[in-house]
Amino acid sequence: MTKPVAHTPAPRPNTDLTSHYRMMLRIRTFEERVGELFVRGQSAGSMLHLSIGEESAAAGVCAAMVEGDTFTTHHRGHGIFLARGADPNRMMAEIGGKEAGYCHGKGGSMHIADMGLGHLGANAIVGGGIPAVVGAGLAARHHGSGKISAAFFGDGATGQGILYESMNMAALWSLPCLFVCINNQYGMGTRIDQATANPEIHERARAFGLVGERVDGLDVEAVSEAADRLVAGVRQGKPAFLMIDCYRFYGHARKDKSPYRDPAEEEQGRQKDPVAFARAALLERGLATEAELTALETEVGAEMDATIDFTIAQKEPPLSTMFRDVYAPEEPEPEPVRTRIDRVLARD
Amino acid sequence: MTKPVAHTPAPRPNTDLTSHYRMMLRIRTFEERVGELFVRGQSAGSMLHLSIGEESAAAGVCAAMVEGDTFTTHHRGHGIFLARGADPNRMMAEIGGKEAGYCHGKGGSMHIADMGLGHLGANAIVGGGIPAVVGAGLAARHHGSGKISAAFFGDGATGQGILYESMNMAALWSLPCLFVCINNQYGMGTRIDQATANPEIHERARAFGLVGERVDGLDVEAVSEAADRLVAGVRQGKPAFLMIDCYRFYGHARKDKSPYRDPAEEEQGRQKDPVAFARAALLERGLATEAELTALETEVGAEMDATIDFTIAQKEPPLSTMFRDVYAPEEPEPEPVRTRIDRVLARD
Amino acid sequence: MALQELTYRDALRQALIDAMRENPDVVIMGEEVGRYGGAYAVTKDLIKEFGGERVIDTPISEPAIIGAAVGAAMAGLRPVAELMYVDFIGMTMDQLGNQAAKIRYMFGGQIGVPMVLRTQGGTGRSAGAQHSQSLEAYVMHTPGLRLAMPATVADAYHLLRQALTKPDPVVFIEHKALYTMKETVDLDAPALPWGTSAVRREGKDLVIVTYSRQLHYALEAAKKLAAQGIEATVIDLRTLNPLDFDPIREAVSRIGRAMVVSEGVMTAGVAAELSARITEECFDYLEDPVVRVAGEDIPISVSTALETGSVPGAQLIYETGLKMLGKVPA
Amino acid sequence: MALQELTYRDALRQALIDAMRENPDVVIMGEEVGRYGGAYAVTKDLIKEFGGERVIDTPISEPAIIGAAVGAAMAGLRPVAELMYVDFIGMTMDQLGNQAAKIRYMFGGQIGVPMVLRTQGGTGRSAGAQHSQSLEAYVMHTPGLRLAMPATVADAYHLLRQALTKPDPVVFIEHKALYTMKETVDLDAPALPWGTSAVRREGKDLVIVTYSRQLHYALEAAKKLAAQGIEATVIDLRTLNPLDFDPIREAVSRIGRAMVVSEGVMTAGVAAELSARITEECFDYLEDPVVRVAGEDIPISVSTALETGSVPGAQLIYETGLKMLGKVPA
Ligand SMILES: Cc1ncc(C[n+]2csc(CCOP(=O)(O)OP(=O)(O)O)c2C)c(N)n1
Ligand SMILES: Cc1ncc(C[n+]2csc(CCOP(=O)(O)OP(=O)(O)O)c2C)c(N)n1
Ligand SMILES: [Mg+2]
Ligand SMILES: [Mg+2]
Repeated sequence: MTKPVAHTPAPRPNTDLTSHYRMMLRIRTFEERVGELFVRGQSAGSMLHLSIGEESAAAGVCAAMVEGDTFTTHHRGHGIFLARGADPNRMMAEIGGKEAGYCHGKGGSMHIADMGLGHLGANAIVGGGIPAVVGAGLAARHHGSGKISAAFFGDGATGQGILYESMNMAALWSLPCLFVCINNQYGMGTRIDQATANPEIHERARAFGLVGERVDGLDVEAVSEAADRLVAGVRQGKPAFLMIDCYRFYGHARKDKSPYRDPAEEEQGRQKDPVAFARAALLERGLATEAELTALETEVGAEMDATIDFTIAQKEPPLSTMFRDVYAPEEPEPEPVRTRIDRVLARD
Repeated sequence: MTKPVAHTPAPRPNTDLTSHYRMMLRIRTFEERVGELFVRGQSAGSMLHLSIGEESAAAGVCAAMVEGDTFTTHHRGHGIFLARGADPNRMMAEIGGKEAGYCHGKGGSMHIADMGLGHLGANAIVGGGIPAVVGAGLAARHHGSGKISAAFFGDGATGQGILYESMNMAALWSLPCLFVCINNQYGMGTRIDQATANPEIHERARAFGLVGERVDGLDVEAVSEAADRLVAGVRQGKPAFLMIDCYRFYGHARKDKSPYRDPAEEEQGRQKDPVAFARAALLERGLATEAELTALETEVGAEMDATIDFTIAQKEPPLSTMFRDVYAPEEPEPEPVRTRIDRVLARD
Repeated sequence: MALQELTYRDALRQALIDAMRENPDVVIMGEEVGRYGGAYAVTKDLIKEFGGERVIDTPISEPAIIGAAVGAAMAGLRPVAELMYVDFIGMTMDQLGNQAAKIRYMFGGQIGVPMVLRTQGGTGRSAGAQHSQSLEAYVMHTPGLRLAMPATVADAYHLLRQALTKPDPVVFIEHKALYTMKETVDLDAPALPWGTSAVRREGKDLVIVTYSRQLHYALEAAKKLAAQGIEATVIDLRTLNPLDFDPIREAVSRIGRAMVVSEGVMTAGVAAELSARITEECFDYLEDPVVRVAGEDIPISVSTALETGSVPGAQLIYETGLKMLGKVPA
Repeated sequence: MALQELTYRDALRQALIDAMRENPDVVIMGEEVGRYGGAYAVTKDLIKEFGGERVIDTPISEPAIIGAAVGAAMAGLRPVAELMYVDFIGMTMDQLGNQAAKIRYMFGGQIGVPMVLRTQGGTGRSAGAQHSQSLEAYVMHTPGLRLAMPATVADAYHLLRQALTKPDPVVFIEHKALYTMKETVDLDAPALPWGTSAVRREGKDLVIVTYSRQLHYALEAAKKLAAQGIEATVIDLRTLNPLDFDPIREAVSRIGRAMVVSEGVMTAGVAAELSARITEECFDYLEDPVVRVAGEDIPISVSTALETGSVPGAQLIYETGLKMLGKVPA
């Protein structure tokens, strides 16, 4: 099951940029549709965090992972999950709180997970998913599976002490753990330099004994190359930290218009567009024609349009599922309050 | 009130070693008496953590602090408190759980505190007292008091995420905070290299944007010099971290015989004796005669003997104080369970 | 003096402004409290008047935020630490429960920790299992912590103002579904004292004891019950520590029937405490056992149907009231 | 088969050994569990048999220890995470309450978190406010977490063995004052099933419901009560989630008087839940309100006199029993 990974970072074949581009385009288009779902009042709530501007992190790192590798994500994890093979229909249905979603409408955007794809879960607690990869790394070592476990999180999560506790453990025990910090410059309205005196976060990882690197997210190939290299080490028990610089194109969540950001800065930030950058490179290097790319865009647009129709057609989970899965299926479900009240009052 | 601190670390006058030695001797003797209190069954419990072997950290750093500076300590904090001016009688009485103690017998060894001396409290939670100095630093800045706040903790506390959260804040806000890691090589039975892949903890502090240094605790003058230098910066808003290497001479707490330590290592570790080292230096430099030092030892021995007699003569706090100080004195005390039961049962 | 229409959010905001103007030692610290203006906009624009040294944007470090507030309070400030969601209290319970709550006691009364922890909880935004909880029971079970949970606009203002004068740590839990609620209030009118409950409705058939958002559901249910000839007394606790028990004892002893309503999960929650306490103090007057109407013993779903179904609402309170008086809900 | 004298500590240790021999996926992780052998020696020498890869000494990082156990459990291990003192649960409640407890539910039933969190609590060592608490109520109030609290040597063994087969996270709280308690047990004899309480004494006058160390105080009190002609039924809960209510209902309905005893602080604690529940289910049979005997609503002191005074003991239970039956304690 363990697909061997090249240890010397050979120059990636040209086809890679094409597949990276395709994945990034799918992510961006999916996220745009999430926005549409919200506008159409079909999403479960407004806590929707789009990863537009960060597609290279998802595509580049996930391409270095293989089947059986596990991962956790933060609240802005749609792209990562897609890049690990998620079904966009079931994702969108989950974002809509529908029964057909990955978590039957219980989890939503911030708690999407799929054990089949190694997704140990998105998390609405900043930093909350990080230590799980230490445990998954321990399990991988214990079972000699050769698998790695990767935690994806934002720059904001570097404020959480549990990140350092987790990295320290991973380094101490030489676990196959990868820590991926997607630095979109902001944690809600707080710019990274307003949250720390030294934004060179990878230096912290080094001080804990991990391999620590920082890469520009504009260039998916650079991300991909770094991830390949680090993952090869991680698989051999050299835990690593990778910080990927990008820019959060839109608000923190769907309702946020980022009034705290300088429009000029936003303008400039959005120039740092990994999708556009890859597209230009494909054309420039003659790897695709304008017509081919337009066709791809149409295809991906149609794929992602369908997720909305699919979601709208789905049902909310029935109330009867409310008590299910608090405990394992073989265990009794918690007694509903209403039943208890009736028993108390109907006592004779 | 702010005693100005020299910014250029002038060579310390010879008298300093004498006063450092005296303080270290007082600490060691006090701790020996704590052990005796325990053996005589007069201590409140066995959770007594002696700082023997670490006297230079307390004496050296505390000498750099001035009146009005605040600090918190870990569970092994007797020496630090003494070095900031504590009354050994009231300390010992607290360790004995007596009413005359600093906390009227409620706190004990691990929760000793004195607002008058700026001691914001020892802590039985590893790392638990660290963030308080960030708050005290904020207060100092807010009031323009020119005071600093120092957190003393062990190497084991470097496993706690809250240390990094706190250092990050101190660096971000340029607070007058000093983080002092007393590295006695062990957290209970775990040697520092069994708790982290990189024991150069001061490198972590640097990565967070603090001044980070490491000093050998054998030589109190070296500790003192480093502390003077760092504290001068701290007072001007350059937070710093100082790791002081020493060796825990005895068990973790009173009952622990350290079976997990190699006797040869212990033998060698106890060679690293800051008290003996300073004593030898005093003689060698002609700063004291053997007779003077013996007289000092007798004097200090008597001072500390008295703490035991004092403690044994004191009363346990009366049961009536049990409900006092849960809330402020002007607030009603919590109702005792017994009173509630009586009310319930005496209903008619 | 002046009656005005105010939202719960603006009342909270006004309380902070007035306290900060009055006492230069009041500082706010928390995630996004400054430039962003607070996740629920309670601290909107405060940074403009008071500056970044008094409205302090912190990194995302909840344990250290609370811990720093503890130290600040001990060192002479009057910190208002903001925890964006009460759901995050789990990572701060050491600083809150082992430090803030116990410092006065452990140190033999030498010093208190006069801080306020402002946070918000509850369902209503389809925010899922980690952003919708009602965790006040953890706080109520921790001696040393005061606990205020305002349900009305006037209380949002006054309880926060009062909390900021208290000598001990106060956990102040707002309800996310109430921020936009408007009421006409006169903030200059005399306030109810700290630590007192309020009888929000008088009725002779049934006592409903509740707090925070469930007060509004209880009042709605009481109206519907009245249409069925059942008159409920509705008591709003306002603060859960101190707990003002006398009015409850008085009402239940007179009326003989009590329902307690809490949005938190039922088992070992606030409703259990209220039920036990009422039974202890009013046993001989009770016609029926005290009935607990509380959150289901399950996590909250993001699905709006399941979310709403997981906690009490006016309908459940109404139906329970009918049943308690022997009537069958339609 | 073989009767043997065993301490509570050794029974726990034996349970870990047997589980680890049986299932290679069982790993222990925590502070000082390996070389040191556990702060209370429960894991003494286990590292010798099972090695450092299965008996894992961790840094002092409680949040990440619990979080790593969550991930390990999801990835196919059967971790036993040790929290040295339940007092430290405050820094782990996010990983415990927001992650371990909710993962199965949030993820729509895809996976569970079969981990055991072993810890110990309670008074008895003069260990002060931060090392003497009984915080089980936080756990009981968190849906998704199972909670076991053994009082006997046999239960120390069997409940831990059973916990290690359960599909959901189990918080397993030992009592620090029981480690050296010895009983004669036959560990091969059939065990009580998981999730059932045990009637430890039968009597017609009064029901005492309790768990953990307070069971022993209750039995001691029951003996003294018997000398005064009062016969108490004593029920040991064994697990608080699941809570086995049927035997309580049966006994209280028959006997009409109930006392609930918990070492945790009274307000919003386990005793409140038991009291509320018993009242709900047995109201018509109760002669008296359910009486709560619980920890004072205060922190624990290091002074032994104050420490002992802060929690129930045999004397308080005995006196309360007398009063419930209308007798005046001497
Ligand atoms: C423990 C915790 N604290 C605070 C929040 C509120 N919150 C949600 S997202 C966020 C910002 C996170 O920033 P970052 O980690 O950089 O991720 P990004 O949103 O930029 O992807 C905050 C503060 C939370 N969900 N969890
Ligand atoms: C949060 C927490 N975890 C664990 C413990 C148990 N404990 C007490 S002291 C200690 C070792 C601390 O080592 P270190 O910080 O190096 O201090 P030292 O004892 O060496 O002075 C441990 C694990 C505790 N008191 N608090
Ligand atoms: Mg970010
Ligand atoms: Mg140490």
